[in-house]
Amino acid sequence: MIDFIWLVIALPLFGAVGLLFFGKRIGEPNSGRIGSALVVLSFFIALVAALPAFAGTLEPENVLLFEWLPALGVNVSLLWDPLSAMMTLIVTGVGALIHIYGTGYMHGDSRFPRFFTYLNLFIASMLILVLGDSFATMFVGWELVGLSSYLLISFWFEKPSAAAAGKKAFIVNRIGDFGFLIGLMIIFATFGSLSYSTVFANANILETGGATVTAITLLLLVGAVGKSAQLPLSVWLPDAMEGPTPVSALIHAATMVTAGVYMIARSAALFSIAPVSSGVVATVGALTALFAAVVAIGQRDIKRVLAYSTISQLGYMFMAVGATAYVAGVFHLMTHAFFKALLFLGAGAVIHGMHGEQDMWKMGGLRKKMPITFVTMLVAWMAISGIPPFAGFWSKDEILAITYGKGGAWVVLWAIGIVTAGLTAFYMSRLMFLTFWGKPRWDDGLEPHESPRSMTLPLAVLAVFAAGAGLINTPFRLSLEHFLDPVFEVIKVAHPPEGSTPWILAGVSVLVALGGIAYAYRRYIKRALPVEEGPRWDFLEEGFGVDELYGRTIVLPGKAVAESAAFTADARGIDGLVNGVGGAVKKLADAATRLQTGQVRSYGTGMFLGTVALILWLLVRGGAF
Amino acid sequence: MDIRVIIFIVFALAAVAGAISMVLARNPVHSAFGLLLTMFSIAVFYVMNGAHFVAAIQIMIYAGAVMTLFLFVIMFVGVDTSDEAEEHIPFQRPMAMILGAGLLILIVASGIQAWVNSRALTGRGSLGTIENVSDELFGTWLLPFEATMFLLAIAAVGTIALAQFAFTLRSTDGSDDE
Amino acid sequence: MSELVVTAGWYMALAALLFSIGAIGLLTRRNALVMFMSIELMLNSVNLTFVAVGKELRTLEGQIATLFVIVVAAAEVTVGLAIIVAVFRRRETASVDELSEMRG
Amino acid sequence: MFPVLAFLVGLPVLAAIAIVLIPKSRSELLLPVAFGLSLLPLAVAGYMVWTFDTAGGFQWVESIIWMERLRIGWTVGVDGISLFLVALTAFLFPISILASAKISDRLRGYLVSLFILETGVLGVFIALDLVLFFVFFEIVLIPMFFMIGIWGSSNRKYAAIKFFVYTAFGSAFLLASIIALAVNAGPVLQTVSFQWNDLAQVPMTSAAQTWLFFGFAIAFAIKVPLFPLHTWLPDAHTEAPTAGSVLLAGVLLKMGTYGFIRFNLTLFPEATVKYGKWLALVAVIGIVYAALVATVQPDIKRLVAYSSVSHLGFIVLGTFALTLSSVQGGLIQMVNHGLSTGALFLLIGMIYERTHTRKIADYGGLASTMPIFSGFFLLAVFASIGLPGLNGFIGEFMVLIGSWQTFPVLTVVAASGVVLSAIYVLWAYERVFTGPPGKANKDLEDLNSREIAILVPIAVLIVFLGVYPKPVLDRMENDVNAVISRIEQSTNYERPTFDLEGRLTVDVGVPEQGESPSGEGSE
Repeated sequence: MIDFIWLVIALPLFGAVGLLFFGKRIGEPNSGRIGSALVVLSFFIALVAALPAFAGTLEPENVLLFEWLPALGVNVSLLWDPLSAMMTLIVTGVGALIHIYGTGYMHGDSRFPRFFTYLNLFIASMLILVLGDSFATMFVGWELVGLSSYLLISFWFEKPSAAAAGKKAFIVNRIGDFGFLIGLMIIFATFGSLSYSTVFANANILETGGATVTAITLLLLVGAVGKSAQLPLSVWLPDAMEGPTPVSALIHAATMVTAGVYMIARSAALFSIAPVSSGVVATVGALTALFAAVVAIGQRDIKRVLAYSTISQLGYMFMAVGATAYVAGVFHLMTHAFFKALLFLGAGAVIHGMHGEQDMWKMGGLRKKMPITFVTMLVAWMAISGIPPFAGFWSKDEILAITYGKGGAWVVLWAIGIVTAGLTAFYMSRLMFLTFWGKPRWDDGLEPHESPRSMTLPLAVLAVFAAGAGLINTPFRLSLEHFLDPVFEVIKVAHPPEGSTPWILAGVSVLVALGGIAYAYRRYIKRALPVEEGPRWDFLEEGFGVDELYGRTIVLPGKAVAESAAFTADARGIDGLVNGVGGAVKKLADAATRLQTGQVRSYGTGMFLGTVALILWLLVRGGAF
Repeated sequence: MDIRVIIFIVFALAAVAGAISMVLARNPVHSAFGLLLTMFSIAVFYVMNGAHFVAAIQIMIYAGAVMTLFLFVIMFVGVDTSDEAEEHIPFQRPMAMILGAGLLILIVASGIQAWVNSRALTGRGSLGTIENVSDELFGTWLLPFEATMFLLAIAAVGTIALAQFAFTLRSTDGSDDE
Repeated sequence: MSELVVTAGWYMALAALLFSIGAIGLLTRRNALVMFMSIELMLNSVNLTFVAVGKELRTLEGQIATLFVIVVAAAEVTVGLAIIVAVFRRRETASVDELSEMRG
Repeated sequence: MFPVLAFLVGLPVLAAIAIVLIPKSRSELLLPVAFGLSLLPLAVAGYMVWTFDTAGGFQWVESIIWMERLRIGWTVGVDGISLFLVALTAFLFPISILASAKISDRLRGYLVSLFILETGVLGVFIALDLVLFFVFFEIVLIPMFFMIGIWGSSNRKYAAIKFFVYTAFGSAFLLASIIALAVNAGPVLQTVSFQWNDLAQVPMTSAAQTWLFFGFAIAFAIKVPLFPLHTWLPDAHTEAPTAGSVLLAGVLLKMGTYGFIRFNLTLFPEATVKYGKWLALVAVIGIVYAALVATVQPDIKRLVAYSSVSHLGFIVLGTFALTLSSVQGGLIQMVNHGLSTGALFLLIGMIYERTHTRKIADYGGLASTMPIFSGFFLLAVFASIGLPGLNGFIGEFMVLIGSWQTFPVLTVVAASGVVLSAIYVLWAYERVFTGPPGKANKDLEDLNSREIAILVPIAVLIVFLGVYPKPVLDRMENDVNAVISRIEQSTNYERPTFDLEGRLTVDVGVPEQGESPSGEGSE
């Protein structure tokens, strides 16, 4: 019935291929329009296909496209169920908006068509990731989004920092993929298949909390940690901000980085029977959330604040899926997609209006110059800070409530979450106050301006969702939960505690958030701007020096090992041995040439010597002596 | 005493004397005459063994043609005795002596050995008259005989070529690498 | 006391002696011509054994072999002497010790 | 029946003769004629791929015994294991000829060498007579030696001799083992036979298997090359002309990995089961080690050469893991590596023609001056590090997933090659292509239409095989299955089963691994 779902992937893929070859000929505005139109189209196709899901009548359906690796039983086939439908809608929906935004933002770039080639490629890859019906296809999408991310981060490759950031992102992701891949090996060795249907339907055969399932889930987690920039593989995401801002919004905030959460939610059948792994997931999430929130406070670059904020919010999602609150995790994934995309696009608009300036200390007072951007950012600010009734409040509080409700050590995680919520409110307020309030601190001669319609329109649309999307899953009306029911029906999904507890918890978190905002207000508006300089702030800005730590402990020793392998072990050791053998043979030959005197009579002597010896030997052998 | 014994002793002594004088003589011409003496003696032995045709060939080809060729070349090259003065390859002469003696002892030893161990065969024994030899040569051994034709032809061509090249090379390369 | 008879063994002993003398000549003389003569001597000594043993075994094959050896020796001498002449033309010497370009 | 294979192998010889016959005054015809003639074997190979019966087994078999007493003769055939290596060979030669347009020195000899090389390589892949195999195996050496030694770059003599001596050293073991194998089988067969079909049926003592297994293995390990016998490869690659590098990486190295499957696995099943792990271990060491070494190479061609060593480790690992997926993955990886590394060497050749340097440090910013070039390069690079959707992924993925059950620890270590390959490749890409273009690289011309024409077929195949490898995998599957089944029948080895097999409540959707679908396995 929904066989046509392949079109959702095919359209952006077609766009990517077409624009790759003909983009230059199509030229600037049109190539962007084609790219955007294809994604919009694919959004509407997905919407049509998802209609049964809204009605609650969607039966999960597999669409076989073609056989791929028969020896592993892997096919290229798609799974259309509420979870993938929801992810598809987010990806194509937010993706479409960001495409449209991109036509304005990338205006005048010499490689404008190429930008849309890559964006379309990304959409297609991300859809493969979410629509695939096996771990193998997920892995394919997983790697392909890594490729698009690489291409887009280093889009401005003439800038060495951009090129380096792209490379770093890909390599760090590959470290995660390494774990993922080993996870796949164990899955195949265990189930003899990589398809979701086989694996999940048989997951219950595995011993709960047993070594196999724990190993599988922990290895999958490694993959998720890499893709979703959780500790300890979080280092690539802040650098990824070197890419154009729409890319940061789409890939490094709304969609790709949430793939880890999607993967864990998709593998809920496995994670739900691996309590240890789930605990690890939640712990990683909580620690990352706190860590990134603290680091975000020290950032001066507006995009880096948002990057750390993304890491932090992803931490919440990990906390949720770790607490087996898969619906809550996915819910936060969705609301976060809206408000974080909005924040990034808003930040992009600011940067665009400021002619490329990204340092918040050189902004200020922009709310009058960019009213639309300001208003939409305001919505996003409220949403991420968790102020009701904006979207972020509902999803974040559901996570916190569930974590608290699990009791025991989970309360510690809840506490971390609450602290993070306060920090989030604080650093977001700091961003807003520094950017939009106060006196202008622009460089001389800078004329900030509002962005064109193509950029503000997506902002407005996203603002609507950032404000209202939370309402789909409130304690009053659990639409999303019902929507996702078919996906998690056999799994025990954690729910918020009953009674008044959630309300008290919500009150606490709102209070904390308001406290954060209030403190920021005092610090950045009421008083003269504080001086945030010095070694401590630098240390904070550098993310506690994690990058440098890795550089010293992994990269440099690794390089030293490689160099000693290449220039000592290989060149001198192995090849030295080879050449040594060659040299020894040559020496032997040189020694042998001494016998070659050139004197024919010496040769004669040798010949007769041989003759005598031969006759002697024959005689002795014949028994003469 | 059998006359054949006397003939053998006389010509054996002559052959050995010729051989030794060939080796020892400073002058290559003397050497050539020494060899000539040996060959005559051997021809005599051929006759004593009934190989009349081979004996004739021995005289004609060896004593006649080959030795003449040698003498001719000696004349061409010149009688140079100076370079025989001293031996500069270490141990060459003692080694040669030892090897010669060793060879002699071993050949004799193996000859005795073979003689003792093998039983006498009875062949088609006949005299080496021209008729008999040609029967054999053009019958059983026709193919090898024909093959020698190629050998001789090649040798002739090779000799002519060498003579030719020696002239052309001389004009292009006069260097002495020694 | 038995009658003294010349047997093939005598010839073989003589041939061995001649062969050894030829070998010594080949190794000690450095005049290429004399070395060639030594080789001829050695060939002749072998021919002698062929003929003598052929008689003993009552076969003509020894003689046939001798004929072939003579033919080959003749060819060899022709070419060999031509080489000596060619060398002499270039080097003005017939001493093989001077010809050592092929040393390693 | 028309002798397709004799025709296939004979075509390059005829082409070489035709090249010789072109008069000196018309030497401008050399390249076009050579290119045209090189398309003929490709057409034959295409026909073979098209009409190949997926049921497997040897097809187009020709058998003419030449020496009855020793049973040596012209016995050839193609099965699913060799089919695509033949096709790859036939495919890479026209491309190599096109890539040689800049060769002006002794072009005629160069083209003749190429064609003789093609004959040799094709012969290796189709020979079913061990002596014939050895002859072809050796024929390959000679033109390659000349290609490196005459048309190579500065240090060519050293590289050519190193290449030759190294491989000849291995060949000595190969020859000795082949003879020992035939003699050893003599009493059972009542005759000495060098026919692969005869020998494959002869049971052998484990001692004999061990010796012969290692005899063959040394020859093939040098050819592959496996760590630590790999040091000839970087030198040979660096010094060889572009076409030489392409063919060396593309097909010559595959003679080793092919030999492992065709001879070691089939003829010595017991030794394979017993000692395969050691070769797998060496292969995995090679994967990691070569990847590390590649990281810091200052010369881009050396870097790719080391990456070859690393990638070929996967093939050998898969081969000795003895599961359907791993062996098949190794097999398709041979084809894929030929395409992607071949493309990389072609690209490096193109940039070398422009800059006359191979030093990574001398490049920089090429992406802005040569966008098409960098696009192709990126494609080849990602194909080589196994990006899904491109061909390199298929083999690597199948090998890794399939090998886990046999060698879990080794496979985990091998999988780290996935990370390392990303590091060396992307770091090199960064240094060569990104950043502002240096002064020397500012005015480089992008690829011309000839160069694009060379690369497009490879690029198409890279993508096609990555997206839809089924036609290839289908043609391989039964014969790979047969190889593994043979091992299962003659030893106590059994294909690993899944932990939950028999307890699964939902069908796994994998072809039954225990038996070969067509019953081809046994005689």
